[in-house]
Parts: sequence; structure tokens; C-alpha cells
Amino acid sequence: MSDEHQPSPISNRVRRLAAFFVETDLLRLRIERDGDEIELGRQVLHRDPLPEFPADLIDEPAPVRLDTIKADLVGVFRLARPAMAEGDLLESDRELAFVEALGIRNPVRSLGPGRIVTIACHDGDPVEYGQVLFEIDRG
Amino acid sequence: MSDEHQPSPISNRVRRLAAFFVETDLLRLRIERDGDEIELGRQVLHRDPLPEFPADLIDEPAPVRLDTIKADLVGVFRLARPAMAEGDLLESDRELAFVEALGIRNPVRSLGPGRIVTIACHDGDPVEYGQVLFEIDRG
Amino acid sequence: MIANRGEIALRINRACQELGVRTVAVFSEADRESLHVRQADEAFCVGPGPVPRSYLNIPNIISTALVTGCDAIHPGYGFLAENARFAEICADHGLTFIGPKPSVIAAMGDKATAKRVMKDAGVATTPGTDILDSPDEAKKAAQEIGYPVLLKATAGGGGKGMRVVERPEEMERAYASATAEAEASFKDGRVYMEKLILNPRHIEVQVLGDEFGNVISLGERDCSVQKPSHQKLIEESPAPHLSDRARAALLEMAVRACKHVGYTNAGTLEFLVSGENVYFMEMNTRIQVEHPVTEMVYSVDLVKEQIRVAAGEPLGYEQSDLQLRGHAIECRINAEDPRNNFAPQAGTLARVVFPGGPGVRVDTHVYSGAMVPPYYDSMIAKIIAFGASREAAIARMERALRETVVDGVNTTIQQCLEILATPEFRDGRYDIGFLPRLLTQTAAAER
Amino acid sequence: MIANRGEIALRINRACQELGVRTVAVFSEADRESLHVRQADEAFCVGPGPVPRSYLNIPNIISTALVTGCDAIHPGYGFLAENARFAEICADHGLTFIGPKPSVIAAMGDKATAKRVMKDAGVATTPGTDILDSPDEAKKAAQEIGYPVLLKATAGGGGKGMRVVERPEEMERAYASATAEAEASFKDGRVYMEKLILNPRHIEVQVLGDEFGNVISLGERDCSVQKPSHQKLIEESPAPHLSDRARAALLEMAVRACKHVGYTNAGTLEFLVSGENVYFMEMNTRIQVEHPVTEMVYSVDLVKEQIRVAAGEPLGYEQSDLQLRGHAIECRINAEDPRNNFAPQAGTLARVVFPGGPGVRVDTHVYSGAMVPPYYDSMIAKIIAFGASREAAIARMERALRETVVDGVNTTIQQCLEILATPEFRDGRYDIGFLPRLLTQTAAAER
Repeated sequence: MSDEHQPSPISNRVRRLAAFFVETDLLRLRIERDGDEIELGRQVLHRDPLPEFPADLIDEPAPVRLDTIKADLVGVFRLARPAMAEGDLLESDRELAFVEALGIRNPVRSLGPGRIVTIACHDGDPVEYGQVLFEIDRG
Repeated sequence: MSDEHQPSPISNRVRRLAAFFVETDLLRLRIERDGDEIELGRQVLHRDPLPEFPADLIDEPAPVRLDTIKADLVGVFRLARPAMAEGDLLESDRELAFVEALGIRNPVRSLGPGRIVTIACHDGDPVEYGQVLFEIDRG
Repeated sequence: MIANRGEIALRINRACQELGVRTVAVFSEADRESLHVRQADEAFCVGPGPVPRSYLNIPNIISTALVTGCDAIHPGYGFLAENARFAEICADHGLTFIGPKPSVIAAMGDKATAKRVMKDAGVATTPGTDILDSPDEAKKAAQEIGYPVLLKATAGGGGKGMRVVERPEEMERAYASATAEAEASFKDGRVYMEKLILNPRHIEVQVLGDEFGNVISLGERDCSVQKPSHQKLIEESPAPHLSDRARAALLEMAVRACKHVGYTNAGTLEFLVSGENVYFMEMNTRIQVEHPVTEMVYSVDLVKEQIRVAAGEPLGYEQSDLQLRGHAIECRINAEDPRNNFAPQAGTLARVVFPGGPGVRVDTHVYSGAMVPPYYDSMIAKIIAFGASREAAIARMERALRETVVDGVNTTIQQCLEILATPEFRDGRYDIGFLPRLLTQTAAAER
Repeated sequence: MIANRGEIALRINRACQELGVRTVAVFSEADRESLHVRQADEAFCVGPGPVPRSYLNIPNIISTALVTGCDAIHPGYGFLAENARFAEICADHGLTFIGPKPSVIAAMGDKATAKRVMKDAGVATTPGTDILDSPDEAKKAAQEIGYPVLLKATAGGGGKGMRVVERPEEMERAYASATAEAEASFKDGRVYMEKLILNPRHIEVQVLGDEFGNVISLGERDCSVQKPSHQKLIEESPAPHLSDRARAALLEMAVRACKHVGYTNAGTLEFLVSGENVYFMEMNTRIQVEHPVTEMVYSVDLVKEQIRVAAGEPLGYEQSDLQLRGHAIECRINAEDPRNNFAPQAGTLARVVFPGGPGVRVDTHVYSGAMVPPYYDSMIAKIIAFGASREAAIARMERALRETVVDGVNTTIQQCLEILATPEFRDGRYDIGFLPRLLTQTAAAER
């Protein structure tokens, strides 16, 4: 009820292929034949010095160190007064909002200075545990 | 209930990365940062002629051209008499066995010369459609 | 041996396992990974994917039964289930065909003969003719019966070879195309004529007979929710708003007819019902897709009874044992695109989650990661909901359908929910024109 | 709101959906992908994976109910289901707790009080004591009752704080360790004593009461197939070989007791049965895991009744409406290793296929690809089989278990099949010592 294959002497074949591969400048070599498949690869080896890697490249866009402030209980989200807006700068730790639960106002603080990037909830929204309330750029 | 991300200005970033990439001899470049992932790649470009590809390489191991002879109906497998054994050479097409179904003997032929590598069923076995009965090395 | 695939193969396997009967499954190369293969005690491949080469491959199926030492073959529905010749071949090889006698299958398979036999048994049939020899004969007959009429293939099924004729001048063309389609579909071009009953309900009666002449009826099923192709989509038992008089007449007729023809095993008599008028349409000499709704309201196991009766045992129930209890509805979950004329879908299923909890039955052969091959019927599951009342059954079916997840192909789940939400369905006032009308409205509203 | 997880959260959601009641699910961060989250109308995360910070986090659960505008909270079983204080807090916030009055929960939650109350109601209880103050008092009491005796935590459950004492000289140590374990487990070290009934059967009675003083019993369940940890594994209804006299006595006592305490909503009275002797053990003031076997043989929906009764409606059934029909068995499919003392298993499930077809009910929250978090009860599914007879139900359960595939963790599927195959189980002659004895035998045979 099943096809029985003779296993091919694959290790010998791989050894010879590998010898060939190291002579090339290929990064990956893949041979498929019938059901068999061989794939060889290596780490990038630079024979010539690389052109200079633009330093700011992978840091684009300009690096923001974003902190998220999450709800640590279930309740109704209320902005503190006077209300902050997105883009506002925070000089130091301050109360941004509170989560009202079972009649208690549980403060939400900025936990330090920064710039408010996002206010993720509207005043009066019900919020769940772990829900993102604010994103703050710590600069 | 969900984290809202500002989409990064990805197209500009990709454009700059691509400019860098074409100056390198990399085949693939992949940058992961936070949730973002960029992958660039290109066809293999050979600046130097490749070392000669060993001709017999991908034909290793010593090629046996294995044919499988399968049941094309359901019935009981019976070896033809005189019975063949594994290793036997077949000079030409001949009847190896038959599948007995509804009182009819349906011959199983070797479909040409070769060497019997495997007799995959025992005399008297019920066989299903598509079941491998013989493996024949066509040399 | 189970000579079928899909959910009905599993259904039969379940009955056998519970009876302590060992099972052999047959499968096509396309169904190698199917659950019916895995769950049977043994499984034999009988051919490649296409139906004629595997599930209709009589020599391989009979040979499988013989080499595995089977006593009996359950044909399920479709495929070889109503093939009298197959039933005869089984007998020739000493195999019990789980169904009625070949002669009864043959008589009921020919629709014109079936109608004549039923008429003899005193069953009300649609006014109509025997087989017609020419368009002229057809015209004359239609004049007597009164337009509109229906030309139907005597070997027919699934709407093939069927034509509505509303006026004499359409007869010539309709006759030609009906015979041609019948010839192409069934290799039997013969057609007969029936009065077209406008928007009737499709109500069928479940019967069981044994070899001792006992016949019982197990109530009726309303199968009027049909696609434009006349394929059933939702079925229920009992039929809503069926008067006690009409119901009693139906059940009595069904039992009388079965006794008349010496019917054994499970069968279904299909009727068109229009007001208090009841017309016999055809008899299916096999288990039906929609049999679970009957099982739920009568607490019977029809497939076990089929097996027991075929083994020569008397029926496990007398008519007086059977007590209708509650209401059951079945929805067919098909891999089809309801927005594209129910075009069948094939492919690999991603996540599959079926409903559970009280009063919900699921009959399916698919699972997360299963393949739906392109060769077969598009039905991938049946969901059956039971409730103490019709309202409770509908509410339960709605929550069951909302629980169901079948990712990877289009399905009829949403379509079934839309049907259940209509006032017509909720009131139980729908006929076979209901779903086609609904689809037309929906399409118009979307345009 | 559904203040639970897993299959019971789905079960409650199903009842609500069928009643047209909108649902809010709560979930822990570990259960984000769970089906109960997906199927509810709304879902709120109430904390991280560990139970005390999420499913026992009363402030977050109450707050969720309030911010989503819920009217009522169904606690399921386990977690907050028998927490009288939680029921009070619900009331304080204008939320209907779906269960009995807090005072009744409190009385029944204290096992010594429960026994006293039941005694007052004329219910037979195990010979035993009130709360014991010292090992010396315990020794004196044991002398009167007669060894062997059982020390039990008054706040107990799951075998915690329970010790068998066979001789006076063991009392000192047993008392010390029972109080210590009770203190550690329940923050309540008080213990009481009961006569140890050797190898009794565990039989429980399902009751339902409404706010109009109506109380009905819905038969009994035999839950004697218990792991060495006293956790139930297989349950059935009706209990096999229970004499009509003993059954009538049980049901009558249960109803009398409930009327005595003013019981409302669903509850279960657990009894030890030894021959014709019946001893009240404890009352669970909530829905039980094994409620589906009762639902199947009485054709009722217990969770819907819970919701209706809590909404101030009268019971939907009178005692005379309830007709026992057939037999039902439940097997618990746990992510556990039966060969390793039923050690719980966590991980990701690969292929999952549940059984279907006639007479099979599946209650589960898992699916192919689901995660089984390490924080919760190891039960991942309940399979319930119905049959016209006990034999038919067993046969159906066997085929259902054989159809079940749960890859990725060890489960109790094979263990359940082994139990069903034993002569003791097939004869229905087993007691709570049966499974521990079977496990010992199996382990010995494998050595």
C-alpha cells in the first residue's frame, strides 16, 4: 500500500556538492531532482570592503523611544484636567488620566517626561486590562 | 482594545535601502526592526565565470532507473509460475504475476526487460488500486 | 463494506461500530486523507479521483468486498445507491446489498413506472402521462392536463432533462432539449409529462420495511428550501403548518405504497404538497442526506435499522413505539459560493471549528487542513439542531451556524443564516419557490 | 456576563445566544485566542494568565460587567461560582448573580454547617462531628463513630485537607497535617470528622429551584469513576443498579432539603451510597461539569433554566413534565498523562478532530492549533453519548472516543476507553475505589 524508496547515498553527494559550492561566490544553491532537494548556503562573505553603510538608514524614521502606558485594570477611561493633547510635552512625571472602576479613580501617570505621541482612547471609553492608553516618546 | 501604530514612512526608507543594496554584491538583504521587515534580493549575477560544474554531480548515486509496476485493479495478488525472485533478470517483457478479481486473472507484465529489485507483495495478498507490486531496475 | 465517501461513509461507519460490525472503507486516490478512510477498520483504494473510475467502479468495489471477506455492502446515497444492477451484482457474489430488492429499486428508479405503481397502490400522483413518443403526443397530453406542464426524464434526477412548458408553441423545442439532455445525462432520452404544480412544498415521508412485511413510517420532512437547481439546502421535521389531516394522509399512503411493492429497508417517498392537495412525486430507495432530522425527532438510528433489516432481523420498532418529540432542522454546509450561483469550491481548508453543546449534531468528514477535492459533491458538513419547539430549534441552529468556522473555501453558512432570518422561514410559510425568490431579491438589492 | 473560561464559558454563551441574550466574555491574556472570547458578543481582558490575577480578580470582573452594561453574571463552575462574597458584591452593584442567594452559598460552602442544615431537613448524613478543636476531641469522637474515619476541611474541596484515619495512634499526625493543608489551601484550617464509608458509590442529585418556592429534581448521576485525587472522570445518568427505593429516597430527600433552605437556581446534592444506605456528603451550589448527562436523559437545558430562574421567571418544568428517557454517559477529555499520575499537560494542540453523528454531544473550547495554557484546569473537552439503553450509550461512547483525535498533548481518551472495556464498568458494578484499583493493576501489569 506504500511505495518503498531505496534511500540514495546522499551524504556522498552532498560532500561533492559542498566542495563545488565553496568555489563559487553563490550565497545559496538549491538543487531539486525528483523528490530530493538539496540546499546549501553560507553567511555573507565580503571580498571587497562594503560601500559605506549609511548610518541613519536603518534608524529611519528618526528614532523615537516609544513607551506605551497601558491600563492595569478594567474601567472607564477619563482624561485628567486640564486635558493633554497629542504632541504635548511633559516636563516630568504627571497624571495624564484615570481609569474609573467601582467608583474609584485610579490615576494613570506618564512615569516621567516625554512627548505624548498618541492618546489611544477617548474620554469615557471602557478599557480592558492591558489596553494601550498612551504612547509617549521619551526622546 | 488594539495597539494603534503610526505607519512608518516606509517607501522612502525602501528607496534609500535599495540604492545602497545595488552597490553591494549582496544577493539578499533583510532588515528587521520592531515589527517592520524589509527584504531585498536579486537574481544571481556572475562577474567571473563559474568553475566548471561537475557533470555527473546531480546524477549521483549511480543511476538506477527504477520502474514501479502497480496494481490497476483490486484483487488478490498471485505470482506467475514459474515464480520470479528478487534479483532475477528479465530478458524481455513477460508476465510476472496476475491480480485475480471476480474470477478473472488480470496479468501483470514487466513491460520490458530489466532486473526485479523488489517483489512488494506476497502470493495471496489482497491488493488495492495503485498498490506497488514490483520494482524493476531498467539498468 | 461502505461503498461511499464523505459524511455518509462516516455515518455508516458509526452505525457499524456501535453494532460491533467490522468495516471496510473504499476510497479514491483523492480521498486518501479523508476521515472515512482513517476511521474504518480497513480501507482500500479503488481508483483515481474521478467518480466513474473509483466510487462507480463496480468491479473494484465488488472485488474489495470479496478480498476483505465482507458480508454486506452499504451504498450510502448517490453513487451506486439506486443502481439496481449493482444490487444484483452484489447478490450474484453472495454480498448483501443494504437496501431494497433490485426489482424494487429498478421499478422506483424509472419515474414513469414508479408513478404507475403508486397509482395502483392508491397513492395520489400528479396528473400526467406515461412515456411520450413525440412532441405531438406531448402537445395533445398537455392540452388535456392543462398548461403549465413539466417534461421530465424517466431516468432523471437533479433537474436534468426537466423542462417547464407554459404554452403549446414552446412544446416542440422543450421536448427536443429535454430528450437530448436526458440522453446525454442518463443515456436514456425517454421523457414523460406532469402537471406543473406552482410553488408547492416538497414534503417527504421516511419509511422502513423489513423482510417480514412490516412497514412503518417515521414522519415527514419539509425540504422546500431548495436552490434554483432544485438541490435541498435546509430540511426540517415535522413540516410546519401541515394539517393533521394532510399529514395522516401522507403517512398512510406511504405505508400502503410500501406494502404494495414489498418494500424493504429505508426509503423515502417524495410528495408535492399544495394546500390540502398531495401528489406523489418519486421514491428514493436509499437513505437520504437529510435523514438526521427524522432520527432526532423520533430517537431512532435509521442506518442501524438498515443494517439490522438487511441482516434479516425484524424492525426494532413498531409504529406505536414511535413518538414524535420536538423539532429538528438540518442545514447543509456546502463548499459553494452562494453569490455565484452556488458554484462548487475546491481547495484546502484552513481553520475548521464545528459547533457543539446541547441539541446540536454535526455530521462531517472534514477537519482543519482537510482537502476538498474537485470531483465530488460539494457538501462538507451537515449541522442538525434539535429543540423542544420549532422556535427553539431555529434559535439553536442560528447559534450553531454562528459558531461554525470553515476557512479556506466559500460556504453556505451565511446563506443559511440569511434564510433562517427571513419572516417566511420563521413563520414556516415557504415553498420551493422561496429560496430562488430570495436570491433574486438579494441580487437585486446588491445591484 | 460570563465570568469563566473554557468549555463552560461556551456552554453559557450558547444558552444566552439561544435565549437572545447578549454576552460579554472575560478572559486572561493567556486565553486571548480561546473560543469563548471569539463567540461572545463582547470580550474584555481582565488580567494576566494566573487565575488570582484574572478569573478570580473580582474588581476587574465586576468593573467589566458595569462598563459593558451587563444585567447579570453567570459564574460557571470553579473560580467564583461558590464564592458567597462575590455573589454579595454582585448584588451590591446591582448585578444579578446567577445562582442561589449568598446566604445559601455560604451555608452550603461550609461543609460542617451544610451537614447540620441537611440533618435538620431530615436528610441522612454520614455519622460525624461538627468542627473539631483538638486531636484529643477528634480521638474521642472517632471512638464513638468507629474507625476508620475521615478528617475533612470544612472549607475543603478536591481532596485537599482530607485524611483517612484507621487507628487512634494515627490521629495526632493526621489532624496536624489535615489542618495545615486546609490552612494552606483555603486559609481556613478548621476540620471535622466523618465516618469513612468504604468504597461507596458517589451519586448526586440535580435540582432546580425558582424564586416562587418550586423545586424539582432531575434524577441522579453516578460519578463513581474517580481518579485517585477524587476528581471525576466518567459520569452517567441514570445510576446503574440503583434500586427504585434508593432512587426515590434520594430524589425526595434532595427536594425536601432544597425547600428547607430556600434553594434557588441549579444545584447538586452529593451522596455516598453503600448498598441501600445513603449519606448526604455536600451540596454544590452551581452548575456541575457533568450536567450534560442530565440534560440528555431529561431533554432539558439546565443553563437556560438557570438564566430564566435568575431573571425571576418560574421554572419551565414541573416535576411531572420530566420523563427519564434512555441513558447518557460523559467522558472528560483532559490534557493529562494517565500513566504519570494524571499530570497536567500544557502546549499547542496539533490536529484536533471531535466525534459527531447521532447521539453524540461535544462541549469543548479547543480546536486544531489551540493553546492549552498551564494555568487552568486540564479538562479540554467533554464527550457525551446518549443511547436508548446503557449498553447502546457505552457502544456509542466507545466509537465516539475512537473517532476523537487530539494531537500535541497526552489525554485521557485511551484511559476512558480502557475503563469502558472493563467488566466492572460494563456491568455497572463499580464504586469510587474502582479506578484507583484499575490503575494499580495496570501499573503492576506493566512492570
